[in-house]
Amino acid sequence: MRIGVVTFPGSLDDRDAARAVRIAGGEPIPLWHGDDDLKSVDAVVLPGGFSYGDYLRCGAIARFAPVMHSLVAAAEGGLPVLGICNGFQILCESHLLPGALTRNDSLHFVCRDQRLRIEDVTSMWTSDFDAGQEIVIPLKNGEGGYVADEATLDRLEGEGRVIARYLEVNPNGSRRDIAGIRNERGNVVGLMPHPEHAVEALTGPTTDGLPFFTSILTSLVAAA
Amino acid sequence: MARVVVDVMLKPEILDPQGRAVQGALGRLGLTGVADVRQGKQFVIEVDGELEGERLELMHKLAEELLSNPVIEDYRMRVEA
Amino acid sequence: MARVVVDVMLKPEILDPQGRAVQGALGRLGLTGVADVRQGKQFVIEVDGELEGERLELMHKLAEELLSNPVIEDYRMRVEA
Amino acid sequence: MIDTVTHAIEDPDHVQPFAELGLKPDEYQRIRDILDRRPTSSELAMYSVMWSEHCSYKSSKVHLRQFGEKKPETDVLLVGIGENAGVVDIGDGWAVTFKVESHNHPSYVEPYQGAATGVGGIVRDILSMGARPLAVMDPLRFGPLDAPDTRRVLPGIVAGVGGYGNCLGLPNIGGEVVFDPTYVGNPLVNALCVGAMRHEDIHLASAKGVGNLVVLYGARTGGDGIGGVSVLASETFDEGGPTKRPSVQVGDPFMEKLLIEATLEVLHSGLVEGIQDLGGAGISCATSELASNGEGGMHVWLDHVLLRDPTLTPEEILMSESQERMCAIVRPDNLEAFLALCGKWDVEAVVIGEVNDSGRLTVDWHGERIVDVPPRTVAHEGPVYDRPYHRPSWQDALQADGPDRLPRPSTPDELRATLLTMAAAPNLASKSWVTSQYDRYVLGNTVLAQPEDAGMIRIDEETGRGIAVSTDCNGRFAKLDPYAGAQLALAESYRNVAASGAIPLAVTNCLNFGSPEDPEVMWQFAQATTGLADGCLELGIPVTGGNVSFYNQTGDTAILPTPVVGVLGVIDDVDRRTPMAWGPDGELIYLLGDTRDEFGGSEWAHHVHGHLGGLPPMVDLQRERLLGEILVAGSRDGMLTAAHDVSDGGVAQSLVEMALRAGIGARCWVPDGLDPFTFLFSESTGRAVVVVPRSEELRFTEMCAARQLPAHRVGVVDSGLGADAGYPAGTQVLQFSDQFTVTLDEVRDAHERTLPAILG
Ligand SMILES: Nc1ncnc2c1ncn2[C@@H]1O[C@H](COP(=O)(O)OP(=O)(O)O)[C@@H](O)[C@H]1O
Ligand SMILES: [Mg+2]
Repeated sequence: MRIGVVTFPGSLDDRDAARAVRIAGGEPIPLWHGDDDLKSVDAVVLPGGFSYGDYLRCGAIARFAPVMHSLVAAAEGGLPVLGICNGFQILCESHLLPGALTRNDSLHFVCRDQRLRIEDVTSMWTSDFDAGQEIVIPLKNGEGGYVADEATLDRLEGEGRVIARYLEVNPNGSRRDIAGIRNERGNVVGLMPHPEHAVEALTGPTTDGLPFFTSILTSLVAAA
Repeated sequence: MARVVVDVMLKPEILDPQGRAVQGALGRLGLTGVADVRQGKQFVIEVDGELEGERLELMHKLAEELLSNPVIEDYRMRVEA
Repeated sequence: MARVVVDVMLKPEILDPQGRAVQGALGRLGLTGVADVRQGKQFVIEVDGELEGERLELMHKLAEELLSNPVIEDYRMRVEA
Repeated sequence: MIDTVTHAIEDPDHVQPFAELGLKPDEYQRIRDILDRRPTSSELAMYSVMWSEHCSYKSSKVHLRQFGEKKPETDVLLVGIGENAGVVDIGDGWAVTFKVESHNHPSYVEPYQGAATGVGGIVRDILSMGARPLAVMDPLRFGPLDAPDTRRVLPGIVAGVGGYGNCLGLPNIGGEVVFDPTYVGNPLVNALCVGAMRHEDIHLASAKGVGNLVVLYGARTGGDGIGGVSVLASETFDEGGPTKRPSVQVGDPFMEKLLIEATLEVLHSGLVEGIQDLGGAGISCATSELASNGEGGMHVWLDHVLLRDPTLTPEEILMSESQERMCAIVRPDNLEAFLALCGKWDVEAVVIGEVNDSGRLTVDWHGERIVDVPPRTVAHEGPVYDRPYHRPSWQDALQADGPDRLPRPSTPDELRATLLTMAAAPNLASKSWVTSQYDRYVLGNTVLAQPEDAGMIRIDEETGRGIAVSTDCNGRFAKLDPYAGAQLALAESYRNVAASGAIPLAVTNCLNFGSPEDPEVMWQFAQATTGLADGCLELGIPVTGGNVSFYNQTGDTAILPTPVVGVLGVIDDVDRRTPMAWGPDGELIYLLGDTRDEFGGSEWAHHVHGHLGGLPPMVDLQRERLLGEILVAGSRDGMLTAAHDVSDGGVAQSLVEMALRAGIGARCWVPDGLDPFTFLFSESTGRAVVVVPRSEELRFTEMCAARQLPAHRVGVVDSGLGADAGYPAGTQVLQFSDQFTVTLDEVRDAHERTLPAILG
């Protein structure tokens, strides 16, 4: 399976996302922000980082990159996309996911090992988890507070589209402790914490992040 | 030469932690009766020539879609000569 | 009730990486002739009653020392009734 | 009007503001002698900034020479002192470069930007060697935690270190946060960066090849950091005076990230003959150093430099310290490819000069010659001072005022209270308020990070080869005895690296001191450098580079002498790292080394009694070496589950930190022959607490006995003690037999509450 990993100017976790794909058994394919060719990948990861320095608003400038033109169309057509941290912000800015991510309520950047509960295992990126499974993966962000209007939040919850929630500590003031969401179809997932940093016991707090990357391989095989 | 000023503010219903922090600090530093503080952004854009017609329209569109995020923010734009 | 608006901008001689990033994006999105972009902050402060005398002075002082960083930023403050 | 060479010859008596630029009359005269005429204002600008203390090391050079003269026999040093950063061979064809630098004064003026640009500057140093920057560390020092000055500067400095490093994508793997009254008004912001490359990718700052081009790339040049030279600008502006110049540099980490990627790509594509970062003294430094390290000559078209502020004068452009710029020497036939790669990363680049063998550095401004100098005289032949120094008048009295008279806790209750007080002392308390603002995960190779003894990163994903780095300094020890203090800093850093399982290889340092014009400060400096050089020789690890920061004082009061030492170690497989959290029930806790009654300069004397006097703990570098060998052997042969060095706060603090990290309690006891207070709180060096599985006990103790390293069994990991001690079952406790019991919850609370209570 060919999993594209997009590099924008200022992407930081692109190598890590590619490594996670490799460890899960997929083939990482580098995609370049300035190139609208998706290289016939089977799925795409938008990695973390500070695209364009995150200077205007996180993800605001990246949204207009040539690669995003193709990606938005492909995602609407069903291509699986996982946006991690900055990638989540880009997905919201691109309106592939509802809502937005705002400045942490602490006003500080925060890096911590975060406990989450996986709430939805129907998405293409979470199918290898057990419903309700608790995991610990790194979280690191300065603008990770998920916001949306009440109606949208109700709808997300009602439709089971909250895929993960913060446990113990809400690290950034996210509404309803939301750590990640999906679109209706379940192919597009945005997640604030970083599963790609929890795929090796040596370098991560756990290996709890790995199922995100094996899920997509399983889902693609099942769909094929 | 035209100067465009775009003010971007979080919508009133969106929580503004920075504004709240400033409100707290103003109070601690002795300013009484601060009822509310909101913190937004201001862009000052200098463009060559007049800003009219299609270019003005594009500027409006970019103020709405690039400089602000309509999901959480409102913008106001004014052109100074 | 008075509304105070404080605009804070980096001093012109200070590098503004944010403004530069916006300038680049505006150009890539088709807006021609953008000569300069500066990005600043805007605070909208609602205070009870009139803002006069000592309280106004304090507000000025806080705009200069708290809301802006005089080492790198300039501020402008206006009071709306 | 522009001051040209012709002009300088025609108007030899023009009065120049050399004193305002910080040059002494004899230094100015030397410039006139070198040039055989008066300098132009641009030449004066270059000499004044390159001959400053900061760039020329004029007060420290005579002492720093010892690092070369006393260099131990070593074959790990690929590039030594004098380049942007030293380079160390770590095996398998890998080379590692690391360096620590100060950004103290700018961080006092503008904490966020000062700290941010400090990180940016050291990262470019590492990059300019050809290495990919891989991690940063930040040794920081502030006034007392509750001092208003600390509350002003600390949050901004921490946010600046994090803001820049996080956005750049470099994990922060360690550092220090130290509080002492002498740092009020003079915080220390030191920044360390470490990077790696293959041996063949090492690049040097030299302008080789006549006809090759000098390319300036990265951010545009603005008027940053040229405060002093405005006196020259005001001379050349006829009316209205110069426009305002910023006193503060603003960092652009996004630009630096692009600069890193673009630089590594042009280097790996073989498009670069020589490379240099732009830091202090900007273009003046880069051109003069490149030229004198290469063919000896260079011509520069200064008006080609891309400007952010078009009103800059040539003097200002030469001196500007705008961030995020690099300079490369490129063959003409490679230029197009070089520019294309810069374009790929949206990095502006422009040719500003050409290499020649004229032996001169010449600079033109719109066709007129404004600089014509021998580049070596600018870059390397600045003034050298052997400043007078003498032992301070108060040193004997300070050393005579030992800690023996201080009342000590003796009852179990007093000892228990002292342990909790110490765990909460600002210098010993948890630093997570600071470190949780730093990304320690990015790049996915962080094996150990704060609060572990050393930061450790994997360099080679295939083989697991990696490195460990630690920085340390106890300024109180250095005040009591600067020679010993520098060695103690070295010893602690060495021990931290060894505790992680890595073999110490090389040293960097950042020497933070008061004014070199004060003979007593100069004595501290001379003692500390000698101590460090002698110590490195004895430990067999070379100094690869470093930085000196003088004039750290408020009025007449100098900071504690603060020679921050960074030690780099190598580990052939990071999988066998030794963490500090101990393992499961039943594992045995050993204290290695000798414990003496040593409280001079200790954290206990400082925190509990506000006392500083006496002598620091005894230095025994042979013992440190032996301890290091045992720690590394223990890791290599799988005999250790955990290890933690013993330093500030003594054994009590080590045990507390290990227990908290594991979340598991232990039963401990005082070894025979020691009183409980000395056992718990003495800061004798050459010690570590290690944890050994029962199955390895015999092998481990036999190894220690054979090598003659004292090893005392002082405890057992035990998660089941709570109920016996009268707490609800499952409560984790640290129990000191016959003395007292504390729960991990209360220790954690004390340890973690201190910083947030003050900083919010
Ligand atoms: N400013 C900082 N940045 C990153 N890590 C830090 C900082 N200050 C302290 N640390 C980390 O916290 C831990 C404890 O620091 P310290 O008590 O100074 O350790 P030690 O006594 O072993 O030198 C170490 O892992 C250190 O690297
Ligand atoms: Mg340690």
